[in-house]
Amino acid sequence: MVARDWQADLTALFPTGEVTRGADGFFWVKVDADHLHEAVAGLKGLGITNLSTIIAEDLREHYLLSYPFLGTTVVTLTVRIAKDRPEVPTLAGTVAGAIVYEREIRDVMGITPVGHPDLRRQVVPEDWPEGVYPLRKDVVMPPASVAPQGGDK
Amino acid sequence: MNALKVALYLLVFPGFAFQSVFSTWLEWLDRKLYARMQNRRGPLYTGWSGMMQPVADIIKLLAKEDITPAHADRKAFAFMPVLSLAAVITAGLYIPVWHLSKFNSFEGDIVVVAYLLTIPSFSLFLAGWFSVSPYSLLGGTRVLTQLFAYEVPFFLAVLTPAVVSGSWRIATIGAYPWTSGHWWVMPIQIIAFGVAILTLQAKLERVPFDIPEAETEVVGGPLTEYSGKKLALFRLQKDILMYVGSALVACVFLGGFRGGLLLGTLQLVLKTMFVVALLSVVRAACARIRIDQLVSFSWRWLAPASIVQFLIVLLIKAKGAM
Amino acid sequence: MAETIHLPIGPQHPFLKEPAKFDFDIQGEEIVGARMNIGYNHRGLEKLCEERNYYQCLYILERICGICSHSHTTAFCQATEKLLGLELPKRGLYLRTLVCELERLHSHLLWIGVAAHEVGFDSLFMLVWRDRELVMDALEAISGNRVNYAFNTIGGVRRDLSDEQRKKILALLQPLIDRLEYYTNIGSHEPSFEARVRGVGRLSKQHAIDMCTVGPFARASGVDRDARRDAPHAAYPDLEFKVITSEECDIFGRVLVRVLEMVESCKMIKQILDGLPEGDFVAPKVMRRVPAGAAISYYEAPRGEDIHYVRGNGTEKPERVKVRAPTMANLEAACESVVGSFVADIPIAIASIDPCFSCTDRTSVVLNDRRRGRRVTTWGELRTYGIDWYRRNRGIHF
Amino acid sequence: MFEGLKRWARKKSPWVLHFNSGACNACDIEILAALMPHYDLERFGVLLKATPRHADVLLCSGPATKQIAPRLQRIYEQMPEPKFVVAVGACACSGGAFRGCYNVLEGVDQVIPVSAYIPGCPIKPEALIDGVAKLLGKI
Repeated sequence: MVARDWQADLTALFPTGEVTRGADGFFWVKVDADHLHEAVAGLKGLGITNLSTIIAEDLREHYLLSYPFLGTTVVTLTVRIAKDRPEVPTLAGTVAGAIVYEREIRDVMGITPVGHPDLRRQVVPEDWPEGVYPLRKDVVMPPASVAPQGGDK
Repeated sequence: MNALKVALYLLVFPGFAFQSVFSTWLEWLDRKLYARMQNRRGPLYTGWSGMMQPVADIIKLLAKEDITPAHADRKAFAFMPVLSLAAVITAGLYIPVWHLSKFNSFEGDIVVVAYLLTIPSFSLFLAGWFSVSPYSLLGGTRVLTQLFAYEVPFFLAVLTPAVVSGSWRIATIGAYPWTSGHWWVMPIQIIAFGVAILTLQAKLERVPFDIPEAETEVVGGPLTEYSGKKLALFRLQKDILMYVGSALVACVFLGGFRGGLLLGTLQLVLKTMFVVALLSVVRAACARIRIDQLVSFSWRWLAPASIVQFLIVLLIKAKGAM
Repeated sequence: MAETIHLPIGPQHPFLKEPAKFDFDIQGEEIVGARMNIGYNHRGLEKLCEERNYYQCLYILERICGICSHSHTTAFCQATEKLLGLELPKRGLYLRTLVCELERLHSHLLWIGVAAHEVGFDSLFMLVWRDRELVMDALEAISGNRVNYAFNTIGGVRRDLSDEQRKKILALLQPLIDRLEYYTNIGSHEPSFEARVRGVGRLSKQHAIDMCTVGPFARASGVDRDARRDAPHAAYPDLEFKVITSEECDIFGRVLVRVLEMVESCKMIKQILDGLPEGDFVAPKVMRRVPAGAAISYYEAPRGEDIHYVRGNGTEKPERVKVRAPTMANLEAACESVVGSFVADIPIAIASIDPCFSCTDRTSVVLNDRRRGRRVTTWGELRTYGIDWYRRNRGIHF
Repeated sequence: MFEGLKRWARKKSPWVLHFNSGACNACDIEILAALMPHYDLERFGVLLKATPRHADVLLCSGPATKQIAPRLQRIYEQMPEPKFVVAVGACACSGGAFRGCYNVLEGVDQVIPVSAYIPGCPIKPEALIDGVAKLLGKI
C-alpha cells in the first residue's frame, strides 16, 4: 500500500477545522454540527466511507459525539453538542450504516438525530421510560436492585 | 390353541412386545452408529454398552408429568399419539415372519402396509394442528408438504418388486427370488432400493429430511408441545415406524425372511439391521435440505428414477425373462 | 397472496445460543419482513466500568463475551496504552498476537460447527468441534484456561511462553491445516450443504459498503477491509498475511472466507512462534493513573473490527469506555439479507454473521419498570402460583 | 419396584435444555463442547433438547438479567415435572463478575429454584459432567 499524506489531504479538506494527528497515527478532526454532512461527504471523496460507530459522551459542560471512520487510516470527526439543544443532523442519507448508531445514541444519551427515518428503540426495550438516558452523568437511575425478597428455596 | 396363537401373534411376536423391544434396540443401533460416525461413543452406561438407553428414555417419559397446552384441543391432542402408534403396530403385523395365515398375509397386503405407514404422518400433522402453537403449526404443515413429496416415489419404489414377482402379497414378493430361482432380480432393482431408502428416511423425518422437526428452525415441529406420556408414545411410534419401514424394504428388496421361525427371525433381524445401518449412514453424511429443495429433489430425481426402474422391470418382463 | 403471519423468534430459541428477538413477517414459507430487537443480554457493563479502575475493567471487559474475550481486552489495553504513551516490549506484542490468532482459529471453527448445525449437518458440527479441542488445548497450555484467558494486561501479557509450549503449539498446526483442507472440501463439494448455503442470504458489495458491515461478513461480499492491515496494531505490521475476500456475496462466501482466514491464521502463528523475540513480555513500569485524553483502538476480532474508546481523566478510573462490537455493525444488514428467502434460511442467515449478542448488548441498561408491571416473582410466589394453578386447572390439592 | 424403575430411567436419561440467561457465551460454548466428541455427554444418555416440554434438566448459564427473568420463569413453568435446574458458571450461581450491575440479578436462584450449582468462570466441561453426575446421584 502506498503511504499517503493524509495530513495534507485532511488539512485541505477541512481548512477551518482542527486536524490533529495522534501518536498512533490516527487523525482527529473537530467539526461543527452544521457542517457534519459536508465533512462526511468530503471523507467519502477521499475513499473513507466506513463509519465504525458513533461514540456519545457526556463531558459535563457539553456532549461530545465522535465519528470514527476507517479507511486505510482512522479519521475521527468530533462534534460538540450543546447541553440545552441535544440535536445533531442525521447521517442516514449519506451513510446507511449510521442508522443503527444514531438510534443507539438517542437511546443511551438522548441526542436526537434530526431527520432520522426510523427512531424505534433499539438498544433499550420498547417499554423504556421516556427521558431516562442511562449514560448521561446526571441520570437518576431507579433503585439499583430489585432482588426479590428471600423466599424459601 | 388357535386363539392362543393369535394372542401370541398380536401381543408377543411379531406383535407389540417384539416390535417395541426390537425397535428400541434398533434405535440404539442407529444412535450408536451415528455417534461412531461422528467420532463419539454414543450411549455407553445404560445397560451393556448403552443398549437400554432408548428404553430408559421411554420409561422416563412415561413417568413424567403430562402437560396439555391451554389452547390445545384436549381430546384430539391425546388421541394423535395413540392413533399413530396403533397404525404402525398394525402395519408391523403384516411383516411376514411367522405363522402366515389369511389374516396377516393376503394378496394386496403390501398396499395396506404402505397405506398404514402414511397414518403417522397425518397424525403428526394433526398433532401439530391441534397443539395450536406457531412452531407446531409450521411443523405440521411441513409434515404434510413433505408427505406429498416423498409418498409417490416411495410407493413406486416399493411396488417395483411387486411387479417383478407379479404378486401383491409381501410374503410372495419376498420369496420370489427363492421360489423362481431368478436371483438376478435383486441386483437389478438397486435403483428402486436406493429410492426406497431415501424416501424411508423422509418418512422417518430424519436428516437430511428432518424438515418438520428441524430444531434450529421450528424448535420441535409438531411435537413442540408434547411432553410426558404422549411424547413417549410418539417416540415409540417413531422407533416402530423405523422397524416396520426397514423390515418392509428389507423384505421386498433383500429376499424376504423365509426358513421357519428361527431362521426367519434371524434373517429379519440381520436384514433390518442392514437397512437401519444404511439409514444411519445417510443421516450422518448429509445436511438438512429445505422444504422446497426436498419437493424439487423428489419430483425431479426420485420419482423419475423410480419410473425408470419400473420401465426396466417391465421391459425385462416383456422379454419374458421372468 | 398468502396471509402474512407474524413469527417471533426468540428470545429463547434453539438456533440462538444467546437471547435476542427477531420478528419476521412470513407469507407461507417466504419472509417478507424482518426486524430485530436486541437487548435481552444487557448487563450495563459500560456504566460499570466507570466505577472500576483500569485493571478491574479488564476483568469486566473480558466477560463481555466468552468467545472473543481476548479481543475485548486487547482492544481495551491498546486504547489505555495509547493514553499512557506506553511502548510495549516486542515479546509481549507477539505473545498477545499469538493468542489473538489462536482465538480467531477457535472462534471460526466454532462458527463453522454452528453453521453446520443450523443446516442440520450434525456430523460436520461434531467433527469441527473435535478439532477445535486442539486449539483449546493450545490455549489452555498457554494461559491455563480454556475460555477466559486473562492473558492481557496493560503493558503486555501476563505469562511467558516456554520453549516446550512453543513446540507443542507448532506440532499442532500441521494436523490442523490438513483438517482445514478437508473442511474446505466438504464445504464446497457436499451437495446438501452447498444447496443450503449457496445463493442464500445475499448481500451485494455496494450494500455491504453502505451498511458499514465489518469482518468476514463484509469480506465475503468483496469488501477489502481488515483492521489488521488498515489500522495496524499488535504485532501485525511485522507479520505477513493475506486479507481474504470473496465475491460470492452469500453464505457460501462467508464459509469460504472463514476457512481461508483460518489457514492464514495458522501461517501467522507459525511466523510468530518462529520469530518470537527474546526479552520482557510486559512493560516494566505501568502507571496506575491514566492521563486525561481520549484514545480509540481498533482490533480485528474474529467477527470484525472491535472498537474500544477510552477517555481517561487523570485518575485510576476511566471517564468513559465505549465498546463497539462487530455484531452491532452487521445485524441490521443480516436482517435485510434474510428478506426474500425462506423460513428455513433464517437460522443460517442470521448465524452467518456469527452474531454475538452479549457483545452487542453491553451498552444498554434495563431498569425495573414498575409502570408496566414487569416484575420478578419470587420462588415463594411462584410456588403459591403453581399450587393455585393446579387447584384451578387440574383439581389437584396439595 | 416401580419406583426403582422410574428412578433408574430418570437417572439414565436426563434430557437437557440449555438456556442463556444473560451469560457471556463462555459457559454456553463449554456446555456445547461437553456434548461434542471430545467429552461426549451422550455416553450418559444426555441429549440436548430444543423445547422445554421435552427436557428434564434446565442448564442455566448467566446471571439472569432483568429482561430475561420472566422468560426464564416461563420456560421453567413449561417444563414437565420432575424437573431440575442446574446453575452453570459463577454468574449463574451468584452473579459472578456482574454482581452489582443494576440490571442483573444475583444468580439464577433468585428467579427459579436451583438443584445444583456448578461454579467456575467459565466452567470446564469436566466440571459440568461432574455436576450433572452428582445431580443424578441425588435423584
